[in-house]
This record gives sequence, structure tokens and C-alpha cells, in this order.
Amino acid sequence: METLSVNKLKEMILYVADQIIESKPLLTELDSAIGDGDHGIGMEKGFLKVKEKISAMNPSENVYDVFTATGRALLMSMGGASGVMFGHFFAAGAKNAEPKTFLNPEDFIALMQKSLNTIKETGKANIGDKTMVDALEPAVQAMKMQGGTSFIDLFRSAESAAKEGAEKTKAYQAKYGRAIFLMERAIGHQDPGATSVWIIFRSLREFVEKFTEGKQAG
Amino acid sequence: METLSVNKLKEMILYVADQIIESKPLLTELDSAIGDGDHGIGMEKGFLKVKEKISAMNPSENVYDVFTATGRALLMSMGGASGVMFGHFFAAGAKNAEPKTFLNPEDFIALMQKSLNTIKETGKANIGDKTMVDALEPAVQAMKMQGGTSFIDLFRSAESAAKEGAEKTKAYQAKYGRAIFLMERAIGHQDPGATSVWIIFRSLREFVEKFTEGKQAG
Amino acid sequence: MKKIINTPEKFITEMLEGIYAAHPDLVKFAGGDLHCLVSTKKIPGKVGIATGGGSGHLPLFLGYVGEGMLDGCSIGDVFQSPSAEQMLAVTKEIDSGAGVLYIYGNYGGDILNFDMAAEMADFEENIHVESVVAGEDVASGAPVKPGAKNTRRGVAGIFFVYKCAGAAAAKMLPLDEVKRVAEKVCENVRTMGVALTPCTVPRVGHPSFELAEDEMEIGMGIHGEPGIRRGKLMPADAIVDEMLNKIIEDLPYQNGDEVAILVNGLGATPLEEQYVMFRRIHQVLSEKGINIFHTYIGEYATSMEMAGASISLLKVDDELKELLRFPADTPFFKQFKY
Amino acid sequence: MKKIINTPEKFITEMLEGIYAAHPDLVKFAGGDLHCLVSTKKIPGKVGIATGGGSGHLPLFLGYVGEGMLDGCSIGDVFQSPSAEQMLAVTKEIDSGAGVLYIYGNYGGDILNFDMAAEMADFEENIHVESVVAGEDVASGAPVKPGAKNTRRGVAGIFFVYKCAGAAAAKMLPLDEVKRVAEKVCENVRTMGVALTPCTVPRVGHPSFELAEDEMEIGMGIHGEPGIRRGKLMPADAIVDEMLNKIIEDLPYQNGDEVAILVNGLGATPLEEQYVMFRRIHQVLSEKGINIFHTYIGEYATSMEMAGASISLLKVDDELKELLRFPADTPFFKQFKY
Ligand SMILES: Nc1ncnc2c1ncn2[C@@H]1O[C@H](COP(=O)(O)OP(=O)(O)O)[C@@H](O)[C@H]1O
Ligand SMILES: Nc1ncnc2c1ncn2[C@@H]1O[C@H](COP(=O)(O)OP(=O)(O)O)[C@@H](O)[C@H]1O
Ligand SMILES: [Mg+2]
Ligand SMILES: [Mg+2]
Ligand SMILES: [Mg+2]
Ligand SMILES: [Mg+2]
Repeated sequence: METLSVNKLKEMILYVADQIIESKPLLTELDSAIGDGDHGIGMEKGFLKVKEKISAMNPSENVYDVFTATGRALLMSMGGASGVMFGHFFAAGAKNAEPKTFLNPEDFIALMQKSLNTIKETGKANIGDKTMVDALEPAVQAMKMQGGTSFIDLFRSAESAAKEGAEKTKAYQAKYGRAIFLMERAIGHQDPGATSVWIIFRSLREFVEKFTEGKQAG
Repeated sequence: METLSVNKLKEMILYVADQIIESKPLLTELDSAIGDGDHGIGMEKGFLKVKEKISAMNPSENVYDVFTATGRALLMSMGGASGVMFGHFFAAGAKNAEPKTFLNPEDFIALMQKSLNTIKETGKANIGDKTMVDALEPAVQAMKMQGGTSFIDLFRSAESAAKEGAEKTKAYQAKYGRAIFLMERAIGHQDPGATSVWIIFRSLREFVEKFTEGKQAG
Repeated sequence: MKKIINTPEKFITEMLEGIYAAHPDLVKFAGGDLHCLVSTKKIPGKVGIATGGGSGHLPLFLGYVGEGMLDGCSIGDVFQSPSAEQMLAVTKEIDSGAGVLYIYGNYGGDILNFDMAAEMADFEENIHVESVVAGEDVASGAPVKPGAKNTRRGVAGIFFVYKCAGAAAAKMLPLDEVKRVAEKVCENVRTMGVALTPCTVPRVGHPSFELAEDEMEIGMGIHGEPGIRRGKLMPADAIVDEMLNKIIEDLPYQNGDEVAILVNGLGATPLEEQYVMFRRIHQVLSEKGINIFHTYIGEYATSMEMAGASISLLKVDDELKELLRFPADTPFFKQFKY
Repeated sequence: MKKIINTPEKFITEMLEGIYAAHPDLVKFAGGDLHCLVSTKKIPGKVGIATGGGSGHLPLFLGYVGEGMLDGCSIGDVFQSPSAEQMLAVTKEIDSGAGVLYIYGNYGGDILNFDMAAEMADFEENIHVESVVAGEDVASGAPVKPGAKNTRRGVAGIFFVYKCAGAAAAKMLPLDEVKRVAEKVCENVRTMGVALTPCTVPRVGHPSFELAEDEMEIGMGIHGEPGIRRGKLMPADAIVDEMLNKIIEDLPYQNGDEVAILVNGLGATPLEEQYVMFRRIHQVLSEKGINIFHTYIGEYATSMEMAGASISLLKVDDELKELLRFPADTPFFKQFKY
């Protein structure tokens, strides 16, 4: 069974950060249709802070410190409900977790499950409310079904579930965030936060694929 | 040659007041098209005050006191540029006039000429500027052409010149008052102030006609 | 434009009823006429200051009646001069022996009526009345030549005239001194406005002019009087630059001068945008070496729901600075000594 | 909607640059971040009061930072909660040993971020933070049950919370007392709004909702949140009656009660119309035997260029009256002792 070192994990987070920053135009477009147009900007701002913090992070023997630093950077810098939600995405599951020098797929599933719980508790959103939960909850389910065999399989299943979940949000009316005010007019548009969740899982999968290829090649 | 006593003059002014008050809807309509819609209201307010003041006027031996009281009532109560202008219409020509117990047509022509001068001096408007001057100046000219033979002829000529003058304002762009802001869009609409001038002369003519008929009958 | 009113006919009367109900401690009406608003506080021996003008410009004009500013105001219908009788009633009420100064904007109807009122106050009531007519809109006429008639409209800059003359009167200066201060402010203040949308006089029911969705008009007056240029809406900095340059050239305001600034919203333009404008004003003045003594920002002279703003600059010296610093307490403008 | 801005992206930054340039004597920013606004005056031993929230509501929120009101404010983008980090920076700057009270409106993003900031202030900086969340919009949820979670939005009524808590802090009351006062105001204040037109978030570029030319929405929130009834535009008196009845029933306010009133313009609605509304409020309250202690009218909490207004009633007792009377001096709200 695979594991990820603290350093590898940092690399992975930095890769995710770059992908999110690159997706700014798409996220802006989605949030302009049903929100206030700032989701791309907010995520960019947050993940720039993540890059700064992760690059400057003190040496650590604990993988959960990487998740905590990432979540905290988002939470502190983004603002809005989404700042807190994406903060929890990374940090909530790491809270009080037993320190580990290597992360395995099972650990990751447990972490994401805990994060999802906190997000739902704090934000009160459920499946069908047109939020990031619509992508995250199926992704967590899919990872649990898949089981902790390999990161590549784990992230592939998470990505495809998140993608499907994000696409389904087109059919929903919003119950949280700015899109509420649109009522039925939000229908037909994909939720920006759910889209970000999909981009995160897609980036994780891409990173691990490259990493694995690299290993096979090297 | 005819003359008008102080009492007859009061009656005449009261008759004019009633006619103006009755014309409120027309004046409102005209001012709504090119102004702020209040000319009818302003004239009604002013001539209600005229009725009050003339009815309560101290006995006087001087016909000019009637004109002064009328003009002053308008000037004090109406507000706006038109309050002052219609005030002058009645009062300016009576200023410093030698007291007379009876008014003859020549006196009236002189009075109106003086009023016109003051109106043009104060308001700076000339023929073609889309104001009451466009009705008043031709009316005064017509009365002078007609000469001081009888009030009935005098008022008939004034009325028809004022009417024609008021109609001509349709072709003009405004240079004074609210209609300025409309620029060329004011074209096609008749000036409310000029229309009031016409109504005044029409009422004078009607009053004298009735009075004359009355005399013939009585 | 949608309005929260009952009927256009009752609009101003009901507005005034609201004013008296809301501020019974500060204002009352004279001569049994709601249109004749006076301060509840009358100071024996103080020069009375009266203003007047059409409605639709709140807080102008009546909003500045109170301690340290004005003593009374005659109120016309929307964009309409009040009558001479109304101004006379205000004059009689506020005179306390030291005479009355009229300060109002350069509009035909107002001049005609207030001159008449001044004449009657002088002749019939033996009240000494002096008048100062403010006209500082650089977009509305050629620069004023000494001795010549001022053809410029009076707009938001009149606030500075009220403020300084009001302080001078509160300091118990005599009528000729208060008048001198008012004239000094008039000579040293300049304004320029920009309109983005029209407004609707309730009785008329439709906007007084039209501006396309991507247009603005630089120099438009507060009743919609034509400005100096209609064109495509520009970025805030470019709008400010165009307005400010016209203002600065006019007096002119020069390197080393000290100024008070008024950024005034015309009605629908949010305060946020006025601050974006002020940011640029601050930059430009810094570059030109013109020092900012004090800044006023907000709605000081509106055109109901018109979108747009105006900028006024007042060149100050020690006397005007002292008068600007003086406290004021009115329904709409309050200032601690600073 | 046309706006006087440079670019939507720079709107709030440039607005803030304008704020600091205009009021250097009153406000400055903390932590090197323009979004962290604090008063220039720090009083040793005084409880610090911080607020925060999205932009687009001036004078809310930052406009009430000053003597007798608030000490600091974290500022988000348009209609967007500021971050926990920003609120923390404000908190650190304004604490002078007596602890800090957060007062803000009941919005999801704000609660999440400010709770986080409070936690970090407590744990990492050893600053005692308490929070009072205002939610008084009767159109946005069922009446608050004791102990239960308040689902109502916070709107213009928060002004009263700032005013009273600010005065309590200025009187050097301890944190728990200032918090008690803030909670007492929250319990006794109720608000209801009406919207006539939408507003446009600059970055989005189109209005957040639509209202037909003859429609209004009673109970709409200041970000365009759905109200309780959309219908044909009614006369001012009928609008006031509908809003006021909902407010009065809710607390309820009763015969013999004394109230402070806030009539608040949402942006494009002229002051004239707000006074027409107040006229009716005054009539209705008189009929019901509810006494008016003091009236505030103007723009206190806006939605940029939205047309509409809100009415807030605060039931007062001797303590709240004394606190309302206390003077205040901020960029946007000044009050002499009355
Ligand atoms: N209560 C909530 N629970 C979960 N996710 C939420 C919640 N509120 C908002 N979101 C997510 O945040 C996204 C919007 O993010 P963003 O645009 O950055 O913030 P804002 O809505 O404050 O402008 C939405 O698309 C949604 O997925
Ligand atoms: N300077 C002027 N000289 C002569 N008449 C004028 C002048 N200004 C306006 N008027 C007249 O006043 C009329 C408008 O009157 P009214 O509606 O009562 O006043 P206001 O324009 O102030 O609303 C115009 O139709 C015009 O005839
Ligand atoms: Mg957004
Ligand atoms: Mg008119
Ligand atoms: Mg008029
Ligand atoms: Mg946002």
C-alpha cells in the first residue's frame, strides 16, 4: 500500500493550488452567472496564500500539519462562507488527528469524511442545496466504496463522483450562499463551489498519476 | 367712449379669475408636456388669492388699486418665475399711475404696454423664446393698432392676437423656464404661460360682451 | 421612476409634515404656512440668515436651518421658487433687529421672488435685508467678470456659503460682515457636476431628459440643465480629471493654495463611488501641490433620484478656515468643532 | 446600472483609499491591510467594539467607527464577509485590555469568519472576545424564541446596537455590561424593508433580481433576499401601514411604549420620500399611543443604488434613552448630546 511523505504532500498541495489558480476564469464565469462573480478571485487569493504558507512551512514530521496549514491559509485569507468551507475541507479532518509521518489512502478517506462532517455541520447544507457539498459528499462516498488500496484509484473515483455531483447542481435551486436570491433562476447553472471541489480532486489525481508515471519511468 | 368703474373692474377681475381657475386642466396638460406640470396649479392658487383679496378689498376710488391688488396677490402667492410675471401683468402698469375713478380703453392700452415692458425687462424674454411674451406682445400691438375706441373691440383684437401668438409658440424652442431643458423636444407644444395670457384676454372679452349684452337687455 | 409617495400633488406638503414631525425640537413653521420653515432657536441681536428654493434637493435647502448655519428657509414645490410672500414670512420671523441676509442660488424665479420679498421687508416691515446670490457652477457660463452679472447656476457649493456665513452670524458679526463673508466664499468656490441618469418630477411623471445606458453628461445642472459635454461613460478617474481640471483652471486654484472639498452625491450614486472619486481628487490635488484643509463627502444637494455627483472646491484662508471649523447642529448637518 | 468606478476588481480597494484620504484624523488601517479599519483614537481600559461585513452598504459598517460608537471594522468585498484574519487584525489593534465585543449582522459567512477570529483572539492573543449577532428583520424568519437560534437577518437596526453599546463602552462600562446593553437593544429592535429596484454588484454587472416598473417587494433584504410579498407599488401610506403593522405586532410595541425610530433609505430613494413615510409613521404611532423618543432619518444602511427604505423601531427605557442621547462623532454619524 502506497503512502505520501510530508514533502510529497506539500508538493501535491502546491500542485492543487496552481490548478485552482489556473481555473480562475472558469470559476469567475460560473459565479457571475448565479453568484457575485468572486469565487475565482477568492480561491485564487486563498491558494496564493496556501502556496506562500506551505512553501515557508517549518519542517514537520506530521502530515496533518500540511493539511492544517493549508486549511488555515484559506480560512484566514479568503473571507466569505466559502473561505471557511474550503478551510474546513483541508483543516477540519486533520484536527486532533494522531500525528503520522506518512499518509496512506485510509487516512485520507478518514480525513475527508471528518471534513465533510464539519462542513455540513457548520454550513448546514445537504445534498441538493447547490453547494460544494453536492460534489464533496459523493466523492467521499465513492472513496469509501473504493477503499484504501491506492491513491490513484482513490482519487480517480473521487474525481469522477465529484464531477458528476458538480454537474448535478445544474438541476438544483440554491439554499445557501448568494445564489439563494435567484430562486428558480439558478437552475441550469453549475455551482462554483462544487466545481472547485471537482478541480481539487482532479488535480490530486493528476498529481499522483504524474508521480506514479515518474516512479515507473525512474 | 366706454369706461369701467372700480366696481365693474373688480367684477371683471373676478370673472377672469374664475375662467383661469376653470382652465386648470388645460394648463396642467400643457405644462406637463414641456414643463413641470404645475402651471395650472400655480395659476389656480394665484387667482384664488386674487378672488380673496379683491372681494375683501377696501373701498377705493382708484381703478389702479384693483390692478395693483390683483398683481400683488399673484406675485405674493404663486411662486416661480410665472408668479412674478403674472404679477407684473396686472401690477406693473398700474405702478405710479395717476389715480382715476374710471378706466377707459386708452388707459388700459397704456397699462398693458407698461406691464409688457416690465415683464420683458425682468424676465429678459423676447418674442420667439416660448414664453407668455409671445402672446402678450402681439396682444399689446393689436390693441394699439385698434386704438382706444371701445373695450369690446379692444379685447377682441387682443384676444385674437394672443391666441395666434400662443399658437405660434408651438414652433419655438424655449429659452426661459423649465422647457429650456427639453431643447428641440419642446417644439410642437404650446407654451402654458402664453396660453394663460390668451385665456385672460378671452375672459376680458367675454365679460365685456356679457356686460354689454346685459346693458342692452336691461 | 418609482416613488414612495401618496400623490404628486401632496408630495411636498406631506414631506414637510414629516419634517416638522421628525424635528419638533429644531424647526417650526412661520405664518401658518408649512413652506416657511424657521429654526426654533432665535438669538436676540444675531443677523438672521434666510435661504429658499425649490424642493427636490434635500438636504438643500431647508436641511441647513439650525445652530451655526441658517435661521429660515422658504420652500417651493419641486424645482419651483417659493413665493415672495413666503420668503417675507420667513424674514419677519427670523429678524431679531440685526437685519437679514438672503443666501440663495442663481435661478430666475428665485431672484424675482426674493428681490420682491427683500423690497417688501425693507419698505413694509423696516427689516434691513441684504442678498448674496451664489452661482459657482463652472459648466454654466463664462467666468464671472468683476461688476458683470453672474450667469452661473448655484449648486452644491452654496453649502460652503451657508457654513461660513452661518458661523459668522453665530459669532454675532454685523450684517455687512456676514454679507462680506458670504461674498468671499462665493468668489472662492467653484463646482462641476456629472449626471448619469435623469430624475422625475412627480407631477410630470416622466424623466426630464434621457441619457443612454452607456452615456453621461458632464456639467449638467441639478434640474437637468444642459451640461458642457455628453459622451460615453468613462472610468471614475477620467471623469474626475475632466471635472477637476475645469474647476482648477477656472479660479484658478494654484500650487500652495489650501482648499476645502465637497464631493456631493446627486441622489442615487452610492457613497462608495463618491469615495472612489475622492481618491482621485486627492491624488490630483497632491500632484498639483494644492493642500486639502477639510473634506466633506455625502449628499449635500441632490436632484431626487438622479445618479451622478458634483465636486466643489473652496479656496480657504485663515478666516474661512476658522469659520468652517465652527460647530453646526441642523437636522441634516452636524459638525463638532475641529 | 451605471457606476462611477474604475474597474469592478479595484472598486473596494479604491473606495477604501478614498476613505483613508478623506478622514486621516478619524480612521487608519491595521495590519497593513486596507480592509482592517480602526479608529485613530484608542482609549486605555475601554472595551473595544468591532464590527465587520461586506461592502456596498455605506455608511454601514465602517462609517460608524469613531468616538462614542465603534473602534474597528473589518471590510469585505461587495456583499462578502471579510476573512477571519482581517477581523483578528482589527481585534488585536483595538483591544486595550478590557476585551472586545463583536457586533455584526446575522449572515452565514460573517458568523463563520468572526467566530473563527474570536477563537483565535482568545487562544492566540489572549484577548477576551464576546459576540452579539443582530438579526431584527421581521420579514426574514419567525419571531425569535428564547434560547432558540435566531434565523433573522440583521439590517439597519444594528445602528441602534452600535449607538447604545458604543455609548456604554465610552462610559467605560466593562465588557459584560456592554454586551448586555447590545443584547438588550437586539431584543427590543425590529426592522422591515421595502425594495423598489434592485442593485448591481459591480463584478457581476447585472442586477441581482428584477422588479417590474409597477412592482415593489415588501420585506426584501439588503442583498436582495426574497421578502414576504411582491406586489403592485402602493401609495406611501399603504406601504408604511403594511410594514409598520408587521413590526408593531412582532415585539409587540404597545400603547404607552416609548420608541426611537430609524427611517433608512436604501440608496436611490430621496430623503423627501423618507419624510413622506415618516409622516405616516408618526400618525400611526400617535393613534396607537406609542410615544416617539427620537427620530433618525436618512441613509444608515444602504444597498448601493437600490431604491427602497426600511423602518426600524427600538423600544427604549431610561437606560437606552440615556445611551442614545450620548454624543457620537464618526465620519458618517455625528450627534451632539440631546
Ligand atoms: N453554507 C454553505 N455550505 C457549503 N457551501 C457553501 C455554503 N455557502 C456557500 N457555499 C459555497 O460557496 C460557493 C460560493 O463561494 P464564493 O463565491 O467564494 O463565496 P460568496 O458566496 O460569499 O461570494 C458556493 O458556490 C457554494 O458552493
Ligand atoms: N423669464 C420669463 N419671462 C416670461 N415668461 C416666463 C419666463 N419664465 C417662465 N415664463 C412663463 O412661465 C410659464 C411657466 O409657468 P409655471 O409653470 O407656473 O412656472 P415654472 O416654470 O416655474 O414651473 C412658461 O410657460 C412661460 O410662459
Ligand atoms: Mg461568490
Ligand atoms: Mg411649471
Ligand atoms: Mg414649476
Ligand atoms: Mg462573494
